[in-house]
Amino acid sequence: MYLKTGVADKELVSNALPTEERRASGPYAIIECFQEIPCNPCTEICPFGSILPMDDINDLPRMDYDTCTGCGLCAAICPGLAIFIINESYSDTVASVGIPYEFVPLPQKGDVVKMMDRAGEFVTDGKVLRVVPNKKYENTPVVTVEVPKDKVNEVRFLQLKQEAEVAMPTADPNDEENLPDTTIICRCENITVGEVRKMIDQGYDDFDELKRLIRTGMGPCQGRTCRHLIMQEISRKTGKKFEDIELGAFRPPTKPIQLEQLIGGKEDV
Amino acid sequence: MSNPKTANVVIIGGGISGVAIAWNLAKKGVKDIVILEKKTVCSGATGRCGAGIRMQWGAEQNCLLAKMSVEFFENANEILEYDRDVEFDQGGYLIVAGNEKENEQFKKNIALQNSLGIPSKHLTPQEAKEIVPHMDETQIVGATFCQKDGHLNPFNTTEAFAKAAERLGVKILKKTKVTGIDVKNDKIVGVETTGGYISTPLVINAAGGWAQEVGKMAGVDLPLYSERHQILVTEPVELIQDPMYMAFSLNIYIQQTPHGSFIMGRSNPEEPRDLRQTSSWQFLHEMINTCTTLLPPLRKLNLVRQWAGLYNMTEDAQPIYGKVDNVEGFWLACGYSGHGFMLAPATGILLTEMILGEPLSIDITNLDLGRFERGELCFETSVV
Amino acid sequence: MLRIEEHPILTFEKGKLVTFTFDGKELQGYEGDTIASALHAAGVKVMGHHHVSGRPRGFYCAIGNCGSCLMIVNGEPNIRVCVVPLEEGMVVETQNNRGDLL
Amino acid sequence: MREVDIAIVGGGPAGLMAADAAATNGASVLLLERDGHLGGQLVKQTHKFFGSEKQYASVRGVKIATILEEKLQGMSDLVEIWTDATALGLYEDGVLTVEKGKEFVKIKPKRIIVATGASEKFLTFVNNDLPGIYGAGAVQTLMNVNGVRPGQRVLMVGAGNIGLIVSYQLLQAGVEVAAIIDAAPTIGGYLVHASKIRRAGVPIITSHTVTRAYGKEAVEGATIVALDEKWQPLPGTEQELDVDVICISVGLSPLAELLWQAGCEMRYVPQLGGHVPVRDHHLKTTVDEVYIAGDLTGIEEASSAMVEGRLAGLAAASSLGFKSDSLEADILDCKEQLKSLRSGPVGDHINQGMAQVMLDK
Repeated sequence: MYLKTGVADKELVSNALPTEERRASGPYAIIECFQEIPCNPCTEICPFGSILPMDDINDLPRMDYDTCTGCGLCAAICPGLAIFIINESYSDTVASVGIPYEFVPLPQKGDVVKMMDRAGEFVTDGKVLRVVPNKKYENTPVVTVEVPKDKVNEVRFLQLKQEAEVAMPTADPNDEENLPDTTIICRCENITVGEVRKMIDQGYDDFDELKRLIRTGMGPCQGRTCRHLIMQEISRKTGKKFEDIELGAFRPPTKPIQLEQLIGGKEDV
Repeated sequence: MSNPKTANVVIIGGGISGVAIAWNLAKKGVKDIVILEKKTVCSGATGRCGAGIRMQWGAEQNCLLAKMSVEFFENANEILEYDRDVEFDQGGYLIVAGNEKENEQFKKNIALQNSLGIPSKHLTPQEAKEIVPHMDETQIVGATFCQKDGHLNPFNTTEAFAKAAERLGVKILKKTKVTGIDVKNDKIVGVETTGGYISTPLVINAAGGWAQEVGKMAGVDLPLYSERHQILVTEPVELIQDPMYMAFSLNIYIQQTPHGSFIMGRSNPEEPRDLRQTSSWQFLHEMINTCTTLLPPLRKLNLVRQWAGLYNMTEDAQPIYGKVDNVEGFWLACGYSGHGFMLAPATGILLTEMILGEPLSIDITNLDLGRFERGELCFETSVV
Repeated sequence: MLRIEEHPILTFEKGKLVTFTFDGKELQGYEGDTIASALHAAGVKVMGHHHVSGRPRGFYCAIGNCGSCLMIVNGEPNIRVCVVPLEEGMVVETQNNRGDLL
Repeated sequence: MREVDIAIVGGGPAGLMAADAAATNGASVLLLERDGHLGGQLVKQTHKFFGSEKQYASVRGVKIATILEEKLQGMSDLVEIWTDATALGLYEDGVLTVEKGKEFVKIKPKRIIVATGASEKFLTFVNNDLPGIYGAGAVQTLMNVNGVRPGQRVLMVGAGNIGLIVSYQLLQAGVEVAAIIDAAPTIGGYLVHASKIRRAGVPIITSHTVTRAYGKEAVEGATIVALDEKWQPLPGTEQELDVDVICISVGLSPLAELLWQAGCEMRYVPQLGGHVPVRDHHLKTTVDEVYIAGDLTGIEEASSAMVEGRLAGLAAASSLGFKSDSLEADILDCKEQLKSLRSGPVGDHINQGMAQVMLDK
């Protein structure tokens, strides 16, 4: 599901956690970075060497929890905002979670904020313990919030819960076909998909042929917007492979220029 | 659909001349006509031309050929049963004289044109300005005007001929390049193409800029060369200019299409004489310097695109029509020197008459290949 | 209000206040705005109508390429307002045709 | 006619690095940028970059632009920078025409590095020409350069990195994002980007596309529909969203118009985003004087664009005889960095693509 929704699966998260024993003994960083991408700042920043050096820059980060102090530098530097600082032994009753937070307004110490899970759903209220602005690390503030112990590895965001919920289906299933002929395909010349299809049906299967006959791509953008769409339409209707359709000519200038500016130039001609 | 293996007539070149000849031949009952086009119809000189047509010529023969073509174009949509529009806009041609000598020649031309039934007239600079109000009339000493002249949409016009020809059974093979012409015992027997061999007794060279190359394939060194000509087009504005504005002495023409964009072209004797179709920045300066001097408000237009096409030139700037004497079955319709588009209706009619041995509607026998050897060139001075 | 007043990363230093007119109505923008961004901030999304179909046209590519935001500026038609800096006193008008050159 | 050793078209990450590398080796450089300021897309990137220290990882794009620009300003004897300068044409005689402000200028460079980046792809759907439908680049410009919100509530079409990043930037600017949809069955962008938007409450809906915008004079809403495994719409799954902005972020195409004009050999390589120039390992095209760098060589991240820019700058300078002692080592370093950036799973398709357009092995 992670690949479809952006919400990391429970297993991925629980596998990233240290042992129960370590979790109970002081703050630690949890790195929720589950995709191999070329990125390594976390390994460079850690003053304790707890994020192990990578053989390859695409490797997933690996933690040595024995040396991690939960200092929070990695959370401040991570470009993906994927590192959180957990302290399950913050007090006898509550835990704390440090979350990188790049929004305004920035919460203040003592504020009570809504705590959200990885899918943006409300979990619990939490009290802000501190806000570290991290000016040295590109101004990614880390906001540390007090939350119930059993929620500390559930909450990953605060406050900015959107009202945006996808509306229930309302459209008529017998609506027009998916891409009616009246849809504009070339904005500059106001040419519709229908006009293009009609020409393709007559055997025109080349971008430049269509350009000459119905002006698609002849306008000021010179096809920058529509060239690919028209080639796709040719490909769809004729079954020709996209790469076998000629792209058509590209002519100067790359953007319109007023004739006035071209007056003169005799010294170079 | 596989390509035909044999044909009665093979036309090389899917430009306006090729499709016009094909349609005329088919209309007269000739079967199994194949047009070979290396790219797509209208992708060569036709698709790159200014598509103007004028009857204001200096030589009688050209006046007559152009008149025949104008009369055809006036009814082209109906004759060719075209479902779109060739956009024949008879806004006229305003041809301006830059000096007195030119002005005097124009007056003589008018007398000739009028005697042939062409309704052209001579204008003073002030009268010319009434027709094109945004011109700087101080730049000219006189002008001629013929309302019946005008311009067309070259793409649609070619499509109209092509579709009409196809309805009569003509096969147009696009993206099919001629790689050789098979001549045996001084007779055409076939054509080699990238799409296979086609046996045929008759080949028409309507290859425009590439006519010289095609000639060589049949072992004929045609007295032709190709020369680059450049054009630019602007963004559309509301319609302000009806006629084609033309100046022979400055080698330019400027028109506004029904779409609203201005199309302008310029000849330059220093253009390369090869098959290059690239554009140059020099052209932009030269064209725009001239254009904005003659028609100052056009300086506010936005240039959208520039391109180039090939003029297929002869020594006397007149086409070559007719057969090649020492290669039986090899016909020429080339060397238009920039006027192939406007002459196409006449080309189609007359070449068909020649091939079928019918009496010619206009005598063009003097435009044969032999004139170069005979030294009987037919000069025309009113050209850009 | 479409102007961003507070941003977690960026600071927008507003330039001098600039007054211009849009179809006769007085509007304000800031130095550093393009005509299009000032119009947009003032809630103007429709910058013209296509001359054939009459369909509304607005800001689209933001780089002066697409020709979707052509307007009449100080009497001159076919100005790509997405790339033209806003200036004091500019007269900006909706363009619904191909532009009158004369 | 303006003459210079190396003209660089595009002042984005690739062009800036190319200028630095070429000038460091002693070549005179003219850097052309279409916009009013250097940085290209970098100036719109408020997020911190991935990669390693050499590619300015964990620095925000907008700041990288400043760092690179400052480096060039330190070399003003060799580097001339023209902003508001759009390259219009590259002609057969090697002349590059430029619109500089309101002036038409011609340049005759000995070498040219084209680093024009990419243009955004578009989508056909009903009413796709309504005002309120913008490319992601336009939204970024409006928001991060002009400080103007594009609207109140946005439908983001495309869950690649740009779609995700722009969605995040919209949230940061205080704009609501109704949903991010993508026709693909999975999220195309980095998952860490996806996660940080998702936890802010924005739904990411895969296997969905937009079929229509509605609204009279401007966008008032959008209809989205689910797609089956064959990317065909599933009847009855239409949903309507009340949005006033539809932001299109469905991929980039290499912007290679100048290369087509110049006659460089091009090839269609889907892994690289479209038609891209054939090149050698030093980023030289089939036209001897023309080098390339950045997204127009193939759509990648800015980190690779920077390294490519440096490589092209070094190679172009070297071809003119400008060579510092470390030149060979520097070129090797660029190649190593590129190899490393492309070594992971997300680099697979890049490597497959590159293999199809390389002149040498």
